Amino acid sequence: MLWIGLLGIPLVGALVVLLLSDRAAKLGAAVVAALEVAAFAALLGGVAPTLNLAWIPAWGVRLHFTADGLALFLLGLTAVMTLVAICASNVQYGRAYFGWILFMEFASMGLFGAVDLFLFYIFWEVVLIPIFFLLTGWSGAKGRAAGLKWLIMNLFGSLFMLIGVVAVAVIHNQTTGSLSFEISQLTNLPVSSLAAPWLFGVFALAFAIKAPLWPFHGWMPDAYGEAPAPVTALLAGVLSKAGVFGFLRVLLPILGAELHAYQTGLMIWVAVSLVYGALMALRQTDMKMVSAYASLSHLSMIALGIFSLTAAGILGATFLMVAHGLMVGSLFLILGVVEERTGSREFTGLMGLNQGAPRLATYFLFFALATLGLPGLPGFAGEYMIMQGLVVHEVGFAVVAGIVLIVAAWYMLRLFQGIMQGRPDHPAVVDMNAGQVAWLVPLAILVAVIGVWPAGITGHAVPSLYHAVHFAVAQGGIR
Amino acid sequence: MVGFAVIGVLLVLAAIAVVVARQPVHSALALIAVTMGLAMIYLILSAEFLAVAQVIVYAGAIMVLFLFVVTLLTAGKEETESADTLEGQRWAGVILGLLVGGALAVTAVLHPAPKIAAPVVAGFGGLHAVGQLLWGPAFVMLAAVGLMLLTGVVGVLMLNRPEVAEKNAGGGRTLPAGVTVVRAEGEDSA
Amino acid sequence: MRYLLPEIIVAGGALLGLLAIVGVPKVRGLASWILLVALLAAGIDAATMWNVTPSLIVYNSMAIDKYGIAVTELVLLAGISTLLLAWNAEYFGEEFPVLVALSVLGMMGLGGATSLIPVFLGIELLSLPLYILAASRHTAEGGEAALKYLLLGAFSSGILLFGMALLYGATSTLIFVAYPGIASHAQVWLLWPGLALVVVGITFKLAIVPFHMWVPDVYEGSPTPVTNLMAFGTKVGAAIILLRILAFGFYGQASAWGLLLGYLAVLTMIVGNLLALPQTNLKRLLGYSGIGHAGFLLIGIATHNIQGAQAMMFYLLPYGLAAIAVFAVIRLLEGGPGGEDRGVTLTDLKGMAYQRPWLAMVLTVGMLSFAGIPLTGGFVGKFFLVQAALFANRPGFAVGIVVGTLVGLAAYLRPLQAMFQRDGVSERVRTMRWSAAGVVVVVVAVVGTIGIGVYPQPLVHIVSQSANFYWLKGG
Amino acid sequence: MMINYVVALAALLFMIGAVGVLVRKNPLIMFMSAEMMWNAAALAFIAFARNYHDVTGQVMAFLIIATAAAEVGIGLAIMVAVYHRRHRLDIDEISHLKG
Repeated sequence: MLWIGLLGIPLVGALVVLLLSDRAAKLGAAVVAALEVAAFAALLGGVAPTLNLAWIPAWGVRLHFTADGLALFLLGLTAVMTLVAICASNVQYGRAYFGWILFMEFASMGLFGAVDLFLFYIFWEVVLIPIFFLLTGWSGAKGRAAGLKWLIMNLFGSLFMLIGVVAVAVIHNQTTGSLSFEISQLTNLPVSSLAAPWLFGVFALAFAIKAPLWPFHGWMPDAYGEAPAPVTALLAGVLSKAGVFGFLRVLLPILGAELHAYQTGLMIWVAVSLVYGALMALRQTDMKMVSAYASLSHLSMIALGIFSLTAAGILGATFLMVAHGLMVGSLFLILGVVEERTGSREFTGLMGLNQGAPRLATYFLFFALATLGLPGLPGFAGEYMIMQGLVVHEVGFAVVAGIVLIVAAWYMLRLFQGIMQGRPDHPAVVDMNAGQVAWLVPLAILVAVIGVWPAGITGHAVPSLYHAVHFAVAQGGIR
Repeated sequence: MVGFAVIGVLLVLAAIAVVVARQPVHSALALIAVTMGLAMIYLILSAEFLAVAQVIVYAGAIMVLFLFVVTLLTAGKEETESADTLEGQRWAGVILGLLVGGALAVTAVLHPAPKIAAPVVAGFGGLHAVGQLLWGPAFVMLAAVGLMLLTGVVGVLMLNRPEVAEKNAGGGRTLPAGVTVVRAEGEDSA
Repeated sequence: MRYLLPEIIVAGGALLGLLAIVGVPKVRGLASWILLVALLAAGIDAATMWNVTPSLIVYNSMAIDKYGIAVTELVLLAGISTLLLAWNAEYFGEEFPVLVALSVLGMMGLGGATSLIPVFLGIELLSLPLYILAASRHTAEGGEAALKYLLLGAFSSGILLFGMALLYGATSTLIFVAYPGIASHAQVWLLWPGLALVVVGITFKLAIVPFHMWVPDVYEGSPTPVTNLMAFGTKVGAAIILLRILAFGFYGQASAWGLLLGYLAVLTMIVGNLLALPQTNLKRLLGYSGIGHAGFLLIGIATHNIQGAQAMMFYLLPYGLAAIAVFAVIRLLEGGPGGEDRGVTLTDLKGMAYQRPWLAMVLTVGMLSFAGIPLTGGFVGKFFLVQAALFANRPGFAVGIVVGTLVGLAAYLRPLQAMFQRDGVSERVRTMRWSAAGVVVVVVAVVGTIGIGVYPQPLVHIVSQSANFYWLKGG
Repeated sequence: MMINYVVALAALLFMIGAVGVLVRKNPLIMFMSAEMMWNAAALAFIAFARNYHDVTGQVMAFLIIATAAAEVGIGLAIMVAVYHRRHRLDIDEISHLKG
């Protein structure tokens, strides 16, 4: 029942918002999002609820959602970030905008909760649509091109993944005589050695594009840059997690043996991606781009943790997904405020903002520090666990990751200095107003709480990761 | 056999004339020759009813209609068909058509086949035999053909009903001066 | 006769409609009402026959089975939507609904055909009214479209007929369901050229590359409701009869034609969608998109397994519904008399998302279904096809489907982006008016498209029953 | 007489008609060429009917002729209508629809 609420609230809410007037839409959407947060809070209380109904019996497709430890906090992240993003949105965007945001919340919730591969795929693609329309209708000059790029690149990945999805089910059908898309039933498939690399490839490609990881990030600069700040926050904070989440949810159970076989290659790839993101972030002059490439780098870090196939690494990745979502989402929101106040994204011309707007500077500093992994804040805990896994697996990667962390500190502080410090160019900048502080403060508190009490998340995640990790142990992957 | 060979050669020549004629009138006349030749071959193949139908319907109705329209549309005009500027697609089609048809004909000639020797039962191909099938089990098919002819009637009425429809089309098109309206002349064919 | 009752109802309705036009000319639109009722009644009657025991009627040349009934329902949907789209449009002429009904009758006949005679007659009966309908709006473009359609139709029918003659020569019977039993006849060498010509003839009608050149011109020149009938109805007719002929008559030779048709299908999907990319006229866009979708349909035939047959049957409905939705949008934008003289282009969609959000939503649903995005019927159809391809152990077909979809993606997204242009609102969007009939069509199309996408199980069930027509196999 | 000679003749007629449709641009001649293709098919049907002593082939030929009558009626009506609207009848001259 709780699942019907979780999915129904944003979906029905989106339709209701469409019927409201343009001016009431923001309030309505905020109420819906708040209800969704409440529903998630109810989810935290009891045992992990599931919804398991027959959907297309002819194909063995089931409407199966679970809030296991892997998904639970990503669901929470979606609920919280959507609420915050709605609060941070301009009321003039109109009802269609808020409708799409809520629809996106619905799709993300479904994506993170689905444990039926068909269902997972449906939401995987559906989630692209609201972003496409948000980019097309409510973004900057190059928004339409960015929207087209976003959809085509992502569909390129996901359509090939469709073949993979069907192929997995057909292979299952050949061994058992019935079609099923249940992920838990698709483990240990007798995939022929000819088909295995292709299968693995199509899934990995789709996940890498959505994350995005280097070199599949072609859509990212345009989309992150052109979208309105709240949409960018949702993109970077919530949707980008879907990619790395896919590795854990789909690839580890279904093609775990292949994952293990290609482990070294995969790790080298994401390590390159990690370094690439950090270096690119270092040479940007557009503040949104710095955060965008920083996000790419962090996602590579998460993927590195997963590919280490160690308990610590995977746990750290799970934790960092949530923490990073909160932090980078907030960072993009604050950048949005800065852009709105000054009308520019080039931080070389934005010096000295903290004199005119000290509150803005304070929050900015807080989230920047969290992102770069200051101990006591959540970025540190996640990265520490990942590093621990890397050291266990292969020290070389740990060294690379450590160096990148230093670079991360460098570009974040460069960004902070560029915007906030120095001689003020903008004497008339207005500081954050009460409304903005109202949604930032809870966010900051949340980040701080997670930072000092990471066990709150990892404790939930461990049991459900047990199977995945257990499998990795069976393959001899965990030391 | 000799009769068939003579008619066959003449048929092919007439058929070529249909295609290469400069004037549509000549094409139509050649096509009449083709249909008449076919009717004769039908007779050889003991399809009496079909031979008669071919003469009455094809040569008598369809081709007259053709001639009528051809003379109406091209009267007093030079043939202005431009020199062949076949694009690649058409060339490919022509070559393919020649290959397929030619190969089929050559294979047919060379392929060993039984002679048509066994005499047919009396009345085979006569009005009675065909009619029994058409008005018996295949009546549904006949009804379908009837509906097609009905379609033809409706279509001719609909297409050549100028004034009212033109006005309603809103484009304000009027017929150019000097063009007389052709009334439905079509459906005498069956 | 009981089994042919739907056909008889439609034919009777057509005659009655003609009588009404001649007898009571004062009551305008009476024929439309008569035909609408007749088509609906035929649909209901066909539905009541759903559980009929499959059997052969009319001298073994027609079959009554769920396949035929499903086809009947599909083409009736096409016919009814066409009637409604042309509702109250006087400049089509009073006879318009009669011709639509006759064309639908031809398609219905095709659905049950098991002999080459009804195949030929069905195709002709569906084509002849369409030639006239294409020219029914008295403009130069309409006439040219009709002329082109006529010439290509006569040409392809000639090819089809000659192929049929060769098949008859090879097997001594026209009842193609009996062909598998006649394998060792003296004239069997005629089988292959005969089959090839028949397939080419039908693929002409289905607009498979390389026989697709006529489609865009004809679609653009014809009045929009007629284009709707062409895009949906004739595709249904050609696709299902191709499947029936190949699956019944020639399943023994499936390994040969399957692969060949598969290549053609992949080529068609890619070329059709590629050509759709630069189009700015919506009807031309739909023409090329129709070519691409014919390729998807052909995949279902080329896999020559039961999943493929099901998938093709399934695909027809979402494709048709999406086409209806988009044609309805075009029709509404064309507005009243005279609005059709200039085609609806992408610039005519300007500002629609803000000015006419509901119409924009309809177009969005239609285009997303064409593109195969989940939660629309188009996605489930593509999924079904991929499944069929993999069940047939032909991953190449699946890759072809994916590549074809990707190629066409931008073509379907451009109209959606055009709706969001902010610089002003186009004249057509501003002056468009909802019509009651248009609203009915749009609601059915949108609800159907999303309904199939969200809960496809009923349709999957129906399709799995209706495509289960191998009951005659080996006969 | 051998049945195959008749088939060969039909194939020749069919081929000539097909080439005519593809090569010529005058719609009237194209239409006549298409009619010739239909005739070729009818000939083949009748030949095989004779060969198999089966009247069905002749019935099919009759249906072809009758259908051709309807088709020609409609086709010529369309051509007359097009001529009235444009005063020209040449498939290339009039095809500004071509794209």
